[in-house]
Amino acid sequence: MWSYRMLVIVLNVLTGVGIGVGSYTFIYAKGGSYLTNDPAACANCHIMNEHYTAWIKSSHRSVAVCNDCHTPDGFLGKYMTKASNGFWHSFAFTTGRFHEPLQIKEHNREIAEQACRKCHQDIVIAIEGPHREIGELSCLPCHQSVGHF
Amino acid sequence: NIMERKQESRNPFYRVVELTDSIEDAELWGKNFPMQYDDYKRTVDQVRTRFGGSEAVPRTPTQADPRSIIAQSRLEEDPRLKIIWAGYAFARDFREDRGHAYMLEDQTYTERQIAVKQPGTCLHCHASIYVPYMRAGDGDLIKGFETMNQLPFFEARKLVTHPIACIDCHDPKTMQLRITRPAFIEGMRSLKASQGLHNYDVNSMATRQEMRVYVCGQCHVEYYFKGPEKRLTYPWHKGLVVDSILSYYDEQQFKDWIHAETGAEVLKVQHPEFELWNQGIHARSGVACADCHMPYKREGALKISDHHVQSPLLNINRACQTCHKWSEGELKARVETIQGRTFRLRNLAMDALIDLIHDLKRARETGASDNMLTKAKQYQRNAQFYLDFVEAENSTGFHAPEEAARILGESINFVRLGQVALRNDLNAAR
Amino acid sequence: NIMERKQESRNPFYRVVELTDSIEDAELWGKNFPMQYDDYKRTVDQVRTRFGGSEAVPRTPTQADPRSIIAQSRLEEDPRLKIIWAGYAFARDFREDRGHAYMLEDQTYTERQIAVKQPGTCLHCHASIYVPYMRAGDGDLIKGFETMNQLPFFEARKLVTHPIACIDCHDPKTMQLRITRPAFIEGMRSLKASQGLHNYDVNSMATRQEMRVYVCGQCHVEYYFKGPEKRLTYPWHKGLVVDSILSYYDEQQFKDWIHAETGAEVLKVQHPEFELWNQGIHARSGVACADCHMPYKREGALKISDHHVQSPLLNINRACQTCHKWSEGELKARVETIQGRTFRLRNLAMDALIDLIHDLKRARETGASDNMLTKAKQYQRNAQFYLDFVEAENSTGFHAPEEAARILGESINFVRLGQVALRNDLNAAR
Ligand code: HEC
Ligand code: HEC
Ligand code: HEC
Ligand code: HEC
Ligand code: HEC
Ligand code: HEC
Ligand code: HEC
Ligand code: HEC
Ligand code: HEC
Ligand code: HEC
Ligand code: HEC
Ligand code: HEC
Ligand code: HEC
Ligand code: HEC
Ligand SMILES: [Ca+2]
Ligand SMILES: [Ca+2]
Repeated sequence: MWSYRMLVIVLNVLTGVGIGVGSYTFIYAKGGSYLTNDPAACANCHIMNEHYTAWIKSSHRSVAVCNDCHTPDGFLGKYMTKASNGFWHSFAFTTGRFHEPLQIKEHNREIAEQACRKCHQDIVIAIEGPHREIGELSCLPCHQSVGHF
Repeated sequence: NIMERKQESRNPFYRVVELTDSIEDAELWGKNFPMQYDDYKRTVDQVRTRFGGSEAVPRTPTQADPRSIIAQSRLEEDPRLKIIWAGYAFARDFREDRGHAYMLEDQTYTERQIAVKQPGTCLHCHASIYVPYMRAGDGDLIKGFETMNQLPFFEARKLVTHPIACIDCHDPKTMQLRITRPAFIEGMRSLKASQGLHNYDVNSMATRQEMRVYVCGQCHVEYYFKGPEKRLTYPWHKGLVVDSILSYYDEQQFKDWIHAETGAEVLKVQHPEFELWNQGIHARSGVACADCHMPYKREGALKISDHHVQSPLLNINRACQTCHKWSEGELKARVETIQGRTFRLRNLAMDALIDLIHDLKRARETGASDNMLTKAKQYQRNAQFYLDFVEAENSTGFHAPEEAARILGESINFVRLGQVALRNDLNAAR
Repeated sequence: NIMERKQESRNPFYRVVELTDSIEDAELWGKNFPMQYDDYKRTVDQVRTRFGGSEAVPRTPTQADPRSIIAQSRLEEDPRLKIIWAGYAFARDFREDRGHAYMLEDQTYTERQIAVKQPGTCLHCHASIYVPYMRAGDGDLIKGFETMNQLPFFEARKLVTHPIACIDCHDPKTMQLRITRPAFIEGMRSLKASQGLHNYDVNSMATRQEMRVYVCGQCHVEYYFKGPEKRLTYPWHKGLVVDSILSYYDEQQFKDWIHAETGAEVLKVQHPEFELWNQGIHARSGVACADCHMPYKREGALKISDHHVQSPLLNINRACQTCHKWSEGELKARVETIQGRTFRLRNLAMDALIDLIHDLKRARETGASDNMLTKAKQYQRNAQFYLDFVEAENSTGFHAPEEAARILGESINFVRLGQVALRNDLNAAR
């Protein structure tokens, strides 16, 4: 369901159906930086500056870049997320219609949660292992600041 | 060494023993989970914090009470307690609580057992009792509970062996948390019903984070023994705030005892940690008991829950610092600032209550009729209940600082109203 | 649009006007800083929150008072206030505070001006007064302060034109924050001296984050007029907590007025926001007034401080959500839970105080001598001071929830002690 909607959006962007403010920004503001792995590229949008500087101060600056936490595993998922976020964020940025301070949306939060497990599966296996049935443990309440201090 | 750790992390559980639903002894569970077991055993430690922890006080063992180390007496620390509880078993012996390892012996040998004949109900919270309940109920937990409640304490005592053990909190197959205590199952059912949710079943309906609270809420709560069956009951039928609880007791016309010096029908509150926590900012933010009292710790290549349940102030870096980036000293100071304010107000409230008790006593001595004292005694009941709610709660206000202060403020006001009512009623009779 | 935003971020300040140390009018400063000026002008807005903000109440202008809109009367909302302030100007007119734009006219036209002849001192906190002080003191701020304090209010009033303006908080050359209020400079000096730090100079020694509090602390504080010179004085010589402040006043044998119904020498507390904030967890965590009441907002590519100073509950996303990841609804609910508890206890404390006042009044009417009332009147003074400390503080407890509740608890206890003392002293005289 989710990926279907995203696919439509991606197609829109790529085929020019979505040309307009969104795409203009996407190009002007180097929205394409969504497609690279360089964190500095995210900061092309001044709106990402704070998160960038907060990442520089965090314990993870030398072990994880933005995309390690904010895109899911696997080629397709990764670029779908990037294209979708890239499009919507460009759109939001241009129209100015977004909540400040920025709030991560449920879907992107889930991606970040899973990202922790990409690297730390081993160490948390004991605390996670037996409990899957009654809901997963959430890392963020305790480790809110690992990516952004 | 690295090899070992890699092993551990791939297979954190050694299935050495086949655990079943009837293995009480934690040592056996410990074969599969040695790290948790090692920490669990450390609940014998006794270390004091400013208001919590506990102090290891040596004593000479006797036949009647073989303990060679106990916790400090709260009655000696503050003799005013004897006055506010005059006529009740608590005025005889009341100590600082200490680690889980001691729960069964401290209950068995407290002098409160000498003062009053207690029922088997007591054991619900002081023993590994899941298996004994199942046994006594022929596989029916609630039936076992009902049966054991009605035995005299020392009869029931023979049916249990251990203090709280793994099986009291965990399902032996999945190791998931589970609720094993009938009074909590029933208490939550009546609480949820009061909020419009009927037939609540805690074991199937609670979230994981809730379970990290509820396993503790099985015991760290206010309670009473209902009716001649001495059924353990949690007074949450109208809600968890102090006001709702007292209002429930008033409706039930329940009293714990008659105050020896005033004749008032009074109540004793016991350890309402779950209830007070519920009113605090940590509860509101989803922070569970286990987050602070059983924080994660690293053992080799694994993270595990620290089963050395204790005061978080003895473990600030793990208990608080993942969420709060302040220094240990600063975090301790924050807690003690909160506790200091609570303690100050608690002392004012206690002095107040003792004033009212003295006034009532003097009035009785100088021949006032019971009629003239009715209102004032009612206020004594209220003031005592509110004061005790904070006094008996073990975090000295930390679990909900503003609410604790509010409760003490109300307690002082009840005393005031009692003193005024007494003066007016005596004057009216003159 | 993006082009514009990229522009803005490069050149934040338009130097249209050369600002000097004698330009009072904010409109001129606004030429250089139009965004701050636009927001500053919005302090005329009146919106109510559950306990704060303000309501725009229409009135028919008169010659004596030309205002066509005022804030709601607190005396009408709660007539008990008239009893606790009986005999004082506040019992005649006391309204909810509203935006900075109104400060000068609200002070000029309050009926309190009719009830009592006020000194020029008042203007320290209700006008753009830096330039007038400098003028009156021939370039010496303190001298100007001393001169204007001693003028009758309506004389001094002629020397000022604007409510608070840019120059009261900013250095015109650097735009840095600076302290322009003598009473705060002196108040901080005596506070720091009490902590062992002598000759403290706030303008050169405060950190930037402190300045983001101190600019507000210039006015949002408890004060009194000292001696015949009516020198504005902040009572911080022994510390900022309520207990130290009352103890300072007691040492000074200071009273604001004599209570009309009891004859007690009582004190009125006014807006101790700075003092109460100081006892709270936000102060302890380094969160300044400006962080919540003037949060950063984005204007294009720039971040500016929102100069529309107002209740943070009207601006939760900027005021709170930068630090707290909860929804707006949840944050509002958290504040209102805190305020609700404070309000409840404040009401109990007020009923209590009124009880004591009635008791004293009745005792006087039935012929008790002044001697018999001495102690009870002293307790009235204390109870009133503690109650007023929370009542007059404008956050309804939010700035320091537990401390606010503690103070109210103590207030109730003072009433209790007063009622007991009165009974005993009357009995002894019988
Ligand atoms: C180690 C993991 C990690 C890295 C690396 C990381 N982030 Fe994040 N980020 C998170 C988490 C977790 C959250 C959600 C925080 C929360 O729930 O408050 C988040 C939230 C955000 C948000 C939403 C704001 C909010 O507070 O909800 C933005 C924007 C963001 N990140 C941008 C970035 C950028 C840009 C980079 C690289 C410069 C980056 N992140 C690097 C983990 C990371
Ligand atoms: C075109 C400007 C721009 C660029 C480039 C940009 N962002 Fe953002 N980003 C935004 C805007 C605007 C928002 C707020 C969107 C909203 O709240 O709807 C945002 C929100 C976010 C969020 C949280 C909001 C959510 O939807 O959950 C994350 C996480 C994030 N960005 C990560 C990144 C990462 C990682 C990069 C680089 C790979 C990046 N951004 C590059 C403009 C940008
Ligand atoms: C790209 C891999 C990667 C991702 C994604 C990642 N981490 Fe880490 N993390 C590391 C590495 C590498 C270290 C440092 C080495 C170590 O001690 O294991 C580390 C260290 C840590 C630490 C210990 C240091 C500290 O900051 O306290 C914590 C806690 C942690 N990570 C939590 C998280 C959480 C929570 C997330 C998800 C929001 C996350 N990590 C995402 C790789 C990652
Ligand atoms: C946010 C952290 C936190 C949470 C959540 C929390 N507590 Fe506490 N608890 C504390 C602190 C701090 C103390 C004070 C310890 C001291 O004074 O040494 C304390 C004290 C206690 C004590 C007395 C300990 C002693 O040393 O005597 C008990 C029992 C207790 N809590 C049980 C609970 C229960 C049950 C819950 C959940 C319903 C809970 N706590 C939730 C932090 C917490
Ligand atoms: C609802 C659960 C529950 C029941 C029922 C219960 N207890 Fe406890 N008991 C606790 C908890 C929790 C503590 C630790 C907290 C505290 O001491 O406040 C405790 C502590 C104690 C202590 C050590 C501290 C002290 O008070 O000296 C003794 C002794 C004790 N209980 C005896 C008894 C006796 C006797 C009974 C039966 C009349 C009983 N308990 C019934 C939960 C319970
Ligand atoms: C079966 C009942 C029961 C359960 C379940 C239980 N406790 Fe206790 N707890 C007690 C009793 C009884 C004591 C007092 C023992 C004594 O003083 O001898 C106690 C004591 C404590 C203490 C005081 C330790 C000290 O050093 O002063 C803390 C802290 C505590 N419990 C926390 C918890 C937490 C957290 C949980 C859940 C993870 C929990 N308890 C579950 C019955 C229980
Ligand atoms: C209830 C709080 C809490 C939650 C939830 C939590 N952690 Fe932790 N975590 C901690 C604490 C406390 C430590 C420090 C343990 C120590 O120092 O012994 C820690 C340590 C870590 C470390 C560093 C271990 C080391 O010493 O290198 C990593 C990595 C980590 N956590 C990852 C995670 C991940 C991934 C999740 C989610 C699956 C998670 N945590 C959930 C509290 C938590
Ligand atoms: C007072 C209740 C209590 C008792 C008794 C108890 N546990 Fe736990 N245990 C917990 C809690 C709470 C957790 C965390 C569960 C979660 O996060 O869902 C836990 C988690 C665990 C886990 C999962 C890994 C981890 O460390 O988080 C294991 C394994 C475990 N306990 C073993 C034991 C063993 C073995 C014993 C007996 C020696 C025992 N427990 C006794 C409350 C208890
Ligand atoms: C899992 C996260 C978590 C843990 C663990 C935790 N806290 Fe908190 N704490 C919070 C949150 C969330 C708040 C509410 C404020 C907020 O939203 O930032 C809070 C608030 C507080 C406050 C301010 C509230 C007040 O009443 O003044 C204090 C003090 C505090 N915590 C101390 C502690 C201490 C001490 C410990 C350890 C015993 C602890 N916390 C453990 C998350 C946590
Ligand atoms: C952490 C945020 C925070 C900080 C810091 C803070 N305040 Fe407040 N303040 C509030 C909130 C929330 C209210 C309640 C507003 C309401 O009820 O509408 C409030 C209320 C007020 C009010 C009454 C507003 C009204 O609408 O009537 C004044 C005046 C005030 N604060 C001044 C100050 C001063 C001066 C300081 C610094 C000494 C300060 N505040 C620090 C959050 C804060
Ligand atoms: C130390 C600074 C200070 C001084 C001196 C001061 N005020 Fe105020 N005044 C304030 C502040 C701050 C407020 C807003 C907070 C409040 O109303 O509690 C205020 C509010 C007011 C209000 C509007 C609310 C109300 O009370 O009806 C009036 C009228 C007022 N003052 C009159 C006066 C008068 C008359 C004097 C001199 C006797 C005076 N003020 C002296 C700081 C001061
Ligand atoms: C020169 C004195 C002075 C200074 C400096 C000052 N205030 Fe005020 N403030 C007042 C007065 C006076 C009022 C009441 C005006 C009225 O009711 O007419 C007031 C009202 C307020 C209100 C109430 C607004 C409402 O809608 O109810 C808030 C909030 C406030 N101030 C916050 C602050 C903050 C934050 C600062 C510092 C950044 C500050 N003030 C600096 C004198 C001052
Ligand atoms: C009640 C005090 C007060 C008044 C009056 C005031 N300001 Fe400010 N102003 C502040 C505070 C506080 C800051 C934040 C300074 C900091 O963070 O160091 C600030 C910051 C600024 C800044 C720096 C950029 C920014 O927005 O953070 C400018 C420019 C500014 N103010 C202009 C003005 C102008 C123009 C006026 C008059 C229309 C004015 N101010 C009136 C308190 C005030
Ligand atoms: C600059 C950061 C910052 C801002 C802005 C801020 N807070 Fe906080 N808040 C904190 C910190 C830090 C704590 C203490 C707990 C901790 O250490 O996490 C806290 C604690 C709290 C608590 C728990 C304390 C208690 O007394 O129960 C509440 C509620 C709260 N904040 C509400 C608010 C609201 C509402 C606002 C906006 C009006 C606000 N905060 C603005 C940083 C901030
Ligand atoms: Ca203890
Ligand atoms: Ca207001």
